[in-house]
Amino acid sequence: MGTDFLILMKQEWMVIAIIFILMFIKIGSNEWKNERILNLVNILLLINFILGLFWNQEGTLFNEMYKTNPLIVAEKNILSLGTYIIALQAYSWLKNHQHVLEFYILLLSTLVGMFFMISAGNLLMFYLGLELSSIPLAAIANFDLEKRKSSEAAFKFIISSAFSSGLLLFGISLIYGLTGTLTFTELSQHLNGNPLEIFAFVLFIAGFGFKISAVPFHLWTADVYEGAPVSVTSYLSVISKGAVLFVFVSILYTVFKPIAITWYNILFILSVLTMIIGNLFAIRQQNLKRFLAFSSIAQVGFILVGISGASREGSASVVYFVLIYVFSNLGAFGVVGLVSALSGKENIDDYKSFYKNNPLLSWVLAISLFSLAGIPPTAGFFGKFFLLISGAGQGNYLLITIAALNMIVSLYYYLKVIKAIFMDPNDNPIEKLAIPASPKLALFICVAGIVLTGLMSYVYEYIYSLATSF
Amino acid sequence: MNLSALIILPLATAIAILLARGLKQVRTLALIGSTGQFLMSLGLLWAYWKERSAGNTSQFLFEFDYAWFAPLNIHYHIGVDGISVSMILLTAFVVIAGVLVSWAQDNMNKEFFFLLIFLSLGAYGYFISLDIFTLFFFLEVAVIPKFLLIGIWGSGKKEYSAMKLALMLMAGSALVFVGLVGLYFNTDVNGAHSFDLVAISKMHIDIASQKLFFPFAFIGFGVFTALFPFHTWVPDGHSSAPTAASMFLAGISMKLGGYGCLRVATYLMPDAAQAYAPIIILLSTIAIIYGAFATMMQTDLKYINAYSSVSHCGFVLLGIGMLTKTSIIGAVMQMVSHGLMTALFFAAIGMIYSRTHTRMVAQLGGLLKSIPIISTVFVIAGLCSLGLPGFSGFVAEMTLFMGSWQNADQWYRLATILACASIVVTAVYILRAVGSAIMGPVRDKHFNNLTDASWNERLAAGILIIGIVAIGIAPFWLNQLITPGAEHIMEHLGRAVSMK
Amino acid sequence: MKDILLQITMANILPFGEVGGALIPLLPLATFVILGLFGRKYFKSFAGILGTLSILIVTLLSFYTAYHYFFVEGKVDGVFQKIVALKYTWLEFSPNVSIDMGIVLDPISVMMIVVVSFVSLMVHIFSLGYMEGEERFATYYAFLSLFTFSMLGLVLSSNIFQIYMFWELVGVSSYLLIGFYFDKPSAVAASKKAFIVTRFADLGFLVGILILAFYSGTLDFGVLINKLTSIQSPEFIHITSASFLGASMLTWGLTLVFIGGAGKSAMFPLHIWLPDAMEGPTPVSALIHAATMVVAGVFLVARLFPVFSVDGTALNIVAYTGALSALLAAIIACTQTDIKRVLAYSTMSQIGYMMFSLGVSKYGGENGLGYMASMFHLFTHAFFKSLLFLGAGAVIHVVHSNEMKDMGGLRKLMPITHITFLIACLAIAGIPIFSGFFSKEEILLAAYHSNKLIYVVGVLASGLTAFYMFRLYFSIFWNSTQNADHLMKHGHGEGSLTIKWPLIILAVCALLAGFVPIAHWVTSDGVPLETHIDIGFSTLPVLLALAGIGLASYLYKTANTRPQAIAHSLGGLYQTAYKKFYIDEIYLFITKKIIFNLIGRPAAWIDKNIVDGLMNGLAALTGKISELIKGLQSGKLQNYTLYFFGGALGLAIILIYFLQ
Amino acid sequence: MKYFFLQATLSRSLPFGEAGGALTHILFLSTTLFFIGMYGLFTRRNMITILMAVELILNSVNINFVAFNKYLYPGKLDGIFFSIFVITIAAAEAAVAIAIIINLYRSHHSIDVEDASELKY
Repeated sequence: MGTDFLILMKQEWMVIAIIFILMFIKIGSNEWKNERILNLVNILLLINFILGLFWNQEGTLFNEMYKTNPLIVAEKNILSLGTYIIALQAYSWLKNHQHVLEFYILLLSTLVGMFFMISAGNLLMFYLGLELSSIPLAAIANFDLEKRKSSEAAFKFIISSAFSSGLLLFGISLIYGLTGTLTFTELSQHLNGNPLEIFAFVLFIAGFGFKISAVPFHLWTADVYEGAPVSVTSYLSVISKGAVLFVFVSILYTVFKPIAITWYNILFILSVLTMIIGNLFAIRQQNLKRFLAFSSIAQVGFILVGISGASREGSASVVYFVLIYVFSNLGAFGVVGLVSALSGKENIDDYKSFYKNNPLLSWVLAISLFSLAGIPPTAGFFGKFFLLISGAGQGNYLLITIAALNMIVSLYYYLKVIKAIFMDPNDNPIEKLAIPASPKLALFICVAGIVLTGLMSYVYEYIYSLATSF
Repeated sequence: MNLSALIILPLATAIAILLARGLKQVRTLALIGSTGQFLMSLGLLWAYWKERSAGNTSQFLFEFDYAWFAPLNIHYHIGVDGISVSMILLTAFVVIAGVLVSWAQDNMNKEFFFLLIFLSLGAYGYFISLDIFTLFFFLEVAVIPKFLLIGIWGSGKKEYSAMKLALMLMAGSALVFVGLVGLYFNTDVNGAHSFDLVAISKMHIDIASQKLFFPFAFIGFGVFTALFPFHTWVPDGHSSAPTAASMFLAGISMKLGGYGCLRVATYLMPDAAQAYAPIIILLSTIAIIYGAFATMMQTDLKYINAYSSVSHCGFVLLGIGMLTKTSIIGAVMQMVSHGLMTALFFAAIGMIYSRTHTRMVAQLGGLLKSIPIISTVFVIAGLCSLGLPGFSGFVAEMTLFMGSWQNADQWYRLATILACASIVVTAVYILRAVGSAIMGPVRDKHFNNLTDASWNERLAAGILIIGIVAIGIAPFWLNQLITPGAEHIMEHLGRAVSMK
Repeated sequence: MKDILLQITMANILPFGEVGGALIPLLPLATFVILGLFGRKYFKSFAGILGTLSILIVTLLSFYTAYHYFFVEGKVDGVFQKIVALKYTWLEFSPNVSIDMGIVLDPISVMMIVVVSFVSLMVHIFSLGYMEGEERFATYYAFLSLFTFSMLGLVLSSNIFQIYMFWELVGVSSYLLIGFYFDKPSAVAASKKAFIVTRFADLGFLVGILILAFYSGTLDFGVLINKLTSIQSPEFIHITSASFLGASMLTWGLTLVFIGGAGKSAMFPLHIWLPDAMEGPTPVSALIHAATMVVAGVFLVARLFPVFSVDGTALNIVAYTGALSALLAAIIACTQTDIKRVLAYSTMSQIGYMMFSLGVSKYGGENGLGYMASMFHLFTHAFFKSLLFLGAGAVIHVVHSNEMKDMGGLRKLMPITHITFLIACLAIAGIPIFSGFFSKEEILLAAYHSNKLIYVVGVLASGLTAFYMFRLYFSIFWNSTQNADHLMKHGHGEGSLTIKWPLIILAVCALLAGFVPIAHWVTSDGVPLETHIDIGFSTLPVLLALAGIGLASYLYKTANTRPQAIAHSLGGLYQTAYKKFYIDEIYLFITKKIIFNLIGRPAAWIDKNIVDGLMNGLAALTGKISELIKGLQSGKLQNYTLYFFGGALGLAIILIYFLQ
Repeated sequence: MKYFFLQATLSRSLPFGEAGGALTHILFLSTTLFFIGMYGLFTRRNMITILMAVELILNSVNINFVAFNKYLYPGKLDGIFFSIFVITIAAAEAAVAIAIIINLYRSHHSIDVEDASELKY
């Protein structure tokens, strides 16, 4: 038991260890320079990611409250990788910030929360993980303390988050009342699909919908993304969303399998709404962060299509897509964050003729956007293709057609940015930016990931081999 | 012959271009790469003949199969038949000519040649794919470079055109996607769904699903090949694009659609193809006639050629819709012929534009006096376009008409006659353009001081003209190249009919 | 690859076997390629010699072939055979249906290669002097070679599609040559018009081919004619039983093919391009628009004559079109003042003769007189008409104008031209001894035996022919001598030997061609025919011709005002004829007003505004909706939570009450 | 009206068993609390009040958990534990929320929720 405890929860322990190291540094000495801390954190996170790849075991703990298996390990590794990239990218922003250590402590706490959430085998554990992953996020959303937008974003986030947990909890409480259990394995045996159960389930889903920002539970997303610091935004849009998606898939596929028809209908409605609304709003955005917020909402719509497939392909393609999404979205946010930190410009109009002085960044942004739009040979193409293919497995071609047409709309706004970067004239384009080493590394990782994850079918096959069959 | 080399070579060229420095290095590399492609495509033709004359009668040659995404049964499956070989030849011709025409491209030259070569990669990959996922992959690979080529190096309302082109083509490929996915889930090859073209062709997909998904696939591919009423990207896109991009667009990219209509939509869903034939024929006839008449009213040389492409590509779809062996051969020939001819046309227009800085017919005139070689090239392209014997256009159109006429239905006959009538209209607009731009009195004093074609332009035009004439005076080799492929398609159609 | 199929029968008719046969069309092609590619740079003035030499060889080869065909080997059992001397598959549609490139030798094709190569040679020689100093001299010869190649290929065709191909090629060479002076807008317009009008006619030809090929299941002339003339064959039954709009498919097919022929041969109402085509260099007019290309339509009907002969309707169409054109053109020719235009209309009129002669003919034996007469007239016409054109060219060369009023009294200045021109005029007017007399008599005889109405038209037109030809002759060489004196003063001569010799040679031909026993060689069924001139029958036409000449000399021999007075008294009639019966205007109305304004412009407009507008509208609509729903994202937290809860509730209600 | 309608649906479909009566009353209470919280959240303009409204919602959940545990599944303590955790987390949430509100007050000089609506569209 004792060794199990240490080995099974290895990934959590490692992150917790990093948190403690940082806390010691905080307490022990105030002399450390920001650069030093940042480099240390980056190295620690890299070690965390690499160690996460090895010596993993399968099993359950605490009376099935905690479980782990290769898929969950892989998911956690994806999140670790994403966090590492974000940490690298945050370099330019945090270099001159007062509270670097606090930032990372809070950030890593949320990561631990997500790990627990993914590993949860029980609604209580799940809830705890969820809250642990969202409350510190609200705090770091306000990390540009003196900025009005930052505070507003954080406020909106915490209240919406609390409200959504309220609904989620209300749903959980009703489920508990109906079934008398909170453990996933037992829950699935008690579900029979009566109306109250469906009502509870809808509230439960609404909680998830909030986290993954599915329409109509998405309204906080754009405001928070715009107001929060870029690193937090990218973390919210990729890591936090990815983690919830992982849980969402596994809960739907295992716990709520008996009422699959119900959630299939929900997913159908939500995905169509999410794609359409996300796209329609993304079209008209000027602020790149806000633009990426809506684009990420639309992306969720496609993911929901994939989830609705209810098959092994479905679960594999969601994990696969999130991996690709980590690279693509972080590539885009990385460039936006760099530009924002170094020149303070965030609007699409500011990016006109960006290519003139910053060809490298332009290509990174372009490739990332192409990947988000699902254009081959970037990985995004494969990700989207597989999502839609698993969605089509149910035989609902209407959904696929809607999704396919929405891809055109999404392509339009991605191309709008590309157009600004490469084609639109500008008398006063953004100066040539000096990129520090670590963001450069982050961008390199992203581009490499975008190019290789798709073409190397090994990645997908590996994930598929781990994925739970429906 | 390892077909993957057709993908690897452009890829290597593209990467080398990215690493190169300066216009000289870049364009030399591009030329070497495209010459390599050219030789390779000729080698492929030779190897193909050798195999065939050695008695190899299998449908596809040089097949290579690798399980790419094994869980989804997606394969990297490549191979060629005569139809693909002819399309690959076309691509190689156009690519080398395109590179030569852009020899003096100085603005952002590295990116320009990179995108050109990358585009050719997409085309090669598309034509050798025997797995419809791979095919779709390469289809989309070939779209975005066009967007950038037009948007960055284009002229006129380039951003609008580039956006329109990208969106419409992607909308087309989205429809294709739905069609392919629908097809995929209706296949059962050894208990699994399959994207494999050969495997799917061997099984019978039930008619209801064929009828459901055929329109998606056909219209989707049709958008690429300017199916009425989804052709509006053609005029804007072509006219805004830089010369080489126009050549690629009309010469290669529009052919992707025709090839897809034939190879995927018609071949894999034969019953639906028969059921929808009247609609296809209706739309393509409208495209032919309407495109021709719309061309007549254009005043910009590029618009003239672009609209005429709408009309000419209508022939391709007409040939496919007629569903006779000869008409399908004609459709493929028309693709090759139109590809070469329209590339030549755009090259000539580009050469004229780069010297006179105008493309308006009304502002040009008497060019034959000052730049006789370019003018001659223009006239040759025009004559090929209006279907003069000795050039490829005639062969293709006549084959198509012969094939279409075999379809005894009265309405199909009417469509054929209307299509025939369009060549008269073609003569009208081509001769109008030639008459006022090339012939006539010299309209502008500056025209007297223009320099004639440089060596690279002559070489580019020469290569394309050789292609056109080679088909025009000796069409039998192309005919024999295409025939087995067309026979397979017909055989499949025939079997599908008997199964009904 | 399938091997090139060589089918050689009796190859020794051709000089040096099939190679020599292929050389007949291919030598000019090679000349074209060489001159076209390198002429401008390397040959310059030598180009003319090269072109002429190559055509000289071709002419010799043609004569050799003709000699062997007609005198040595062509006749088997008293019948001239149709010999497929060379054939290879060019494009195969199915085992039976293929486009072949071949050489077929039969009386008409052998006659035609002689005519074509000979006239072409004369024109080549003439052009050496006429086109001297021209900047695009080499190009000119390249185009001439291209034309010669196409025309020879056309007449030798063994396959209906082959003839179509060469048909198009002669069209384009004609286009290129008419537009040779490309900096003259009128030349450009004329070349365009010529090409488009004939193209339009070719549409009929093409559809006709499709029909005939579909029902006969072949494109080969031999097989096609066999199948469609044998009453019992299933193909024949099929094609005659299928009907469309009340006519059998055979009639349709033949009529459509004839439309193609009518276009090329400038038959009414597709003749409008021919007068304009005179914008080209005059030797070109002599070659293309007088002797060779314009008779391609006649040749086509002759080639398919066995099939035409089984279909009375189609044949009648041919006959009446020919007769109408003959008369109409003759009337118009009387009023024109541009000498080349007069000649152009006379050409049209003469081709009308050939056409109706075919139209009134039957197949085989004595009934085939019309066929023979038509070919005979084609033969003689080639000489005297090219002579007329070359003569006119020589005149224009000196006068630098096409208008009659700039001429007059040139007989002293240009004696050789004068004499040769006179011979040609006499020939065309049908004065005995001269070649035109013989052929025209046969035509009228054939018409007389078959269709009296056409006969009357023919006789009338022949009188008019004599009148307008001599009007031309007198206006150029007699009449007022002011212009000639002026030219004399400035020391203009008649031109070089290269200009004179062709005139002389052609004049000899025009004089003697009537004595060539065409009837022995060229008949509808290959069986030689005995003809004799019936003095009694000839009296009327000859008298009419003499009357015409007399009237012309009365009106035009000296400068006077009688012509104007007559024109004035005829009033509207004269104007109508002068304006060519307003046919050009009608065409102009149809194309400019109807096609351009009612089809072209709307199509372009629809494309821009409706079809494209739809696409743009879709994009605009998306943007509009996006703007419309922006209020959802109001920025107010409480609204967000309300929507959130409302969404959840709505979802629950849908699921519980509607989707359960 | 809507809420009552929903409550009626709830009570009809709950498998209450013998403990039905008392449980219904408690559930009625919790649901009322839930909606009161909701109402407060939707209508109040003071940020702190809004936060309090959210706490009400969470408390209604707590009541649910405890009631279900006591009446339906008295054998285990799942529900009660859950409610303890909810309370704890609510406290943490409130702490962070108030911190944020304070920070927001520094820049906005107001804790009216309407003033924090710059980010929109």
